Amino acid sequence: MIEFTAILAWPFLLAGAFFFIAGTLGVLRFPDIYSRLHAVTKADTLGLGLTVIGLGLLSGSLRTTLLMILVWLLVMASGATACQLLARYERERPQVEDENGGR
Amino acid sequence: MTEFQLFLGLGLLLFLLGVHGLVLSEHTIRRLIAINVSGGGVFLVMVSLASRGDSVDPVMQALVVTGLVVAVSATAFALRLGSALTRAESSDREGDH
Amino acid sequence: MAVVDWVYDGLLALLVLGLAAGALYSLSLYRAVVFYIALGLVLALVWARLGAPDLALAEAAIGAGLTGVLLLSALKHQPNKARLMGWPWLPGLTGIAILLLLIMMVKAVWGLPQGMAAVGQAALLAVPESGVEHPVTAVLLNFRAWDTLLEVLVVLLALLALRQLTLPDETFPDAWPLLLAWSRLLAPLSLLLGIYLLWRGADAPGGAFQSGALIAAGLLMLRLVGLSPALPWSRFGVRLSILIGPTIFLLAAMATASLGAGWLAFPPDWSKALILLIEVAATTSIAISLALLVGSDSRELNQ
Amino acid sequence: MLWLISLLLLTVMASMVRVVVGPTRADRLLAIQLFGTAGTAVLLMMAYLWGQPALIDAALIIALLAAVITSALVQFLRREHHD
Repeated sequence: MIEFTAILAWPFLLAGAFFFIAGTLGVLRFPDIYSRLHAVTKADTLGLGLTVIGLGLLSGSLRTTLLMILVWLLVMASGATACQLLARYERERPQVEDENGGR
Repeated sequence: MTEFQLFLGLGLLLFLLGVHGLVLSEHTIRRLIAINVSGGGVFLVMVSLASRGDSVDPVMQALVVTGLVVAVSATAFALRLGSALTRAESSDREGDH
Repeated sequence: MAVVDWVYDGLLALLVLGLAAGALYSLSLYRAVVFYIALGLVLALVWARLGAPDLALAEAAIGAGLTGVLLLSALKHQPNKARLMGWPWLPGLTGIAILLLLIMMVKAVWGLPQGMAAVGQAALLAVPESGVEHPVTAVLLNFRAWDTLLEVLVVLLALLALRQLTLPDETFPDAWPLLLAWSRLLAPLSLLLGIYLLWRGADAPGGAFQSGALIAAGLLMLRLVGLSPALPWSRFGVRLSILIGPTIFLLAAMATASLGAGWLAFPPDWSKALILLIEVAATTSIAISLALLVGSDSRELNQ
Repeated sequence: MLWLISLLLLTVMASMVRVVVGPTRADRLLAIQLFGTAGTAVLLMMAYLWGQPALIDAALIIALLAAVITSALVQFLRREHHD
């Protein structure tokens, strides 16, 4: 039984790592800030979720799994909120300082 | 070389990098960042010394925990002092005109 | 050690060095601060790697979180491009001096013997008599309670020193509804997590400092979006909650000195209750003091 | 598992480029958010690998404080444009 869950867990862990890589690639390659926001807050959150599922299967303890799911929920909420906040900040920012070192 | 020596060397390097940055910068916030970076190096040296044995030395860990709190209090005060200084200087300059 | 250990340790070390270099040598101040916050996060991973979860907790809350908010808040009145010192020979010269120092320091520490220092072993052995099960908490609040008392006093001293400065009036723009709703969720959560860490501190990593820092972060959050009123020094409750930690600590010290074995030498039967009392009081003081240290303005401390 | 952690550290390292290049302040802050998420994943894996449940608490704190930092920074940056 334990071996079975362990075998089940690894695809989730690998898929999680894949989404982390995808998120980073998005951050590096996407052309503008809005699509980059998208990459980090969605792909990475999904990657963390898959990692949590994989680790939960491996650990097999209910308390640990629940705590990890709590972490994931928090990251999910935080990612969604941060995405909205940063996007709105970027839209409403006075555009003058773009050229002369307001960064 | 073991992992303990790797992190010990890293701590020393971090401390000296911080000192280097401290000497080279003349801006309050930069200096404070530099001091905090070298502080991180000191903590790293202490913790890698603490992890020499089978388990981690609790005395060193406790010292570093208190060190972190003292560092943030001192940084907060120094930062406020620095910005008060900047404000005083700029109001002096305005007074000259 | 296997190859993978080296890859993993090496990556951590490279990250630390790269982020430190970014924090120290970035031309833009904002970038330097962002690098510094990231350095704090990675240092938390290093503490986890070295087997010190207490430090990982403390670094995440204090090193990365509070110091980050602090540095970001200070960016406002500063010129953004901060130039490095202008003398052309200085970087090279200090570089050489630093290299020499590095060689000397490495020589000094390299030969240190393996194994834990005697103090650490003694502390681990004495844990069952301390009244708590977690060694770091036992050291902080029993064996070396003196250090912790003085440390609580250092925080108080920093706050008193801050009161001597004339602080600016801080006004923030009205927060967006989303931010308001988010901080209504985040602040209670950080209070809850803070209490959880304090409660765990007796037998697992956690404790007064980590907990105080988290609660302070929650208070700061409410403050920044304008949900919480100012915490003026003139109000009795504020002063009381700032002073309660040092006061109870000192009272415990005096009581143990006059009635018991000596300054802060807790009698075994009482030690658990005393440690709990001191921890709760210290957490309150640390939370309010740190929140005021990082985010106060003239309405709070100058009147 | 350690290879997976190394892989995550590598992605973190790659995203440091975004902090350097920018171009906007939001981009650099985004990198912090990414550090927070990846750091959380690394801590969770370490917690499992070495049987240290306290590291899950550390992951929880990092997730919480990354959120606090982002929100605080948005307020600070808006204050600069405000006046």
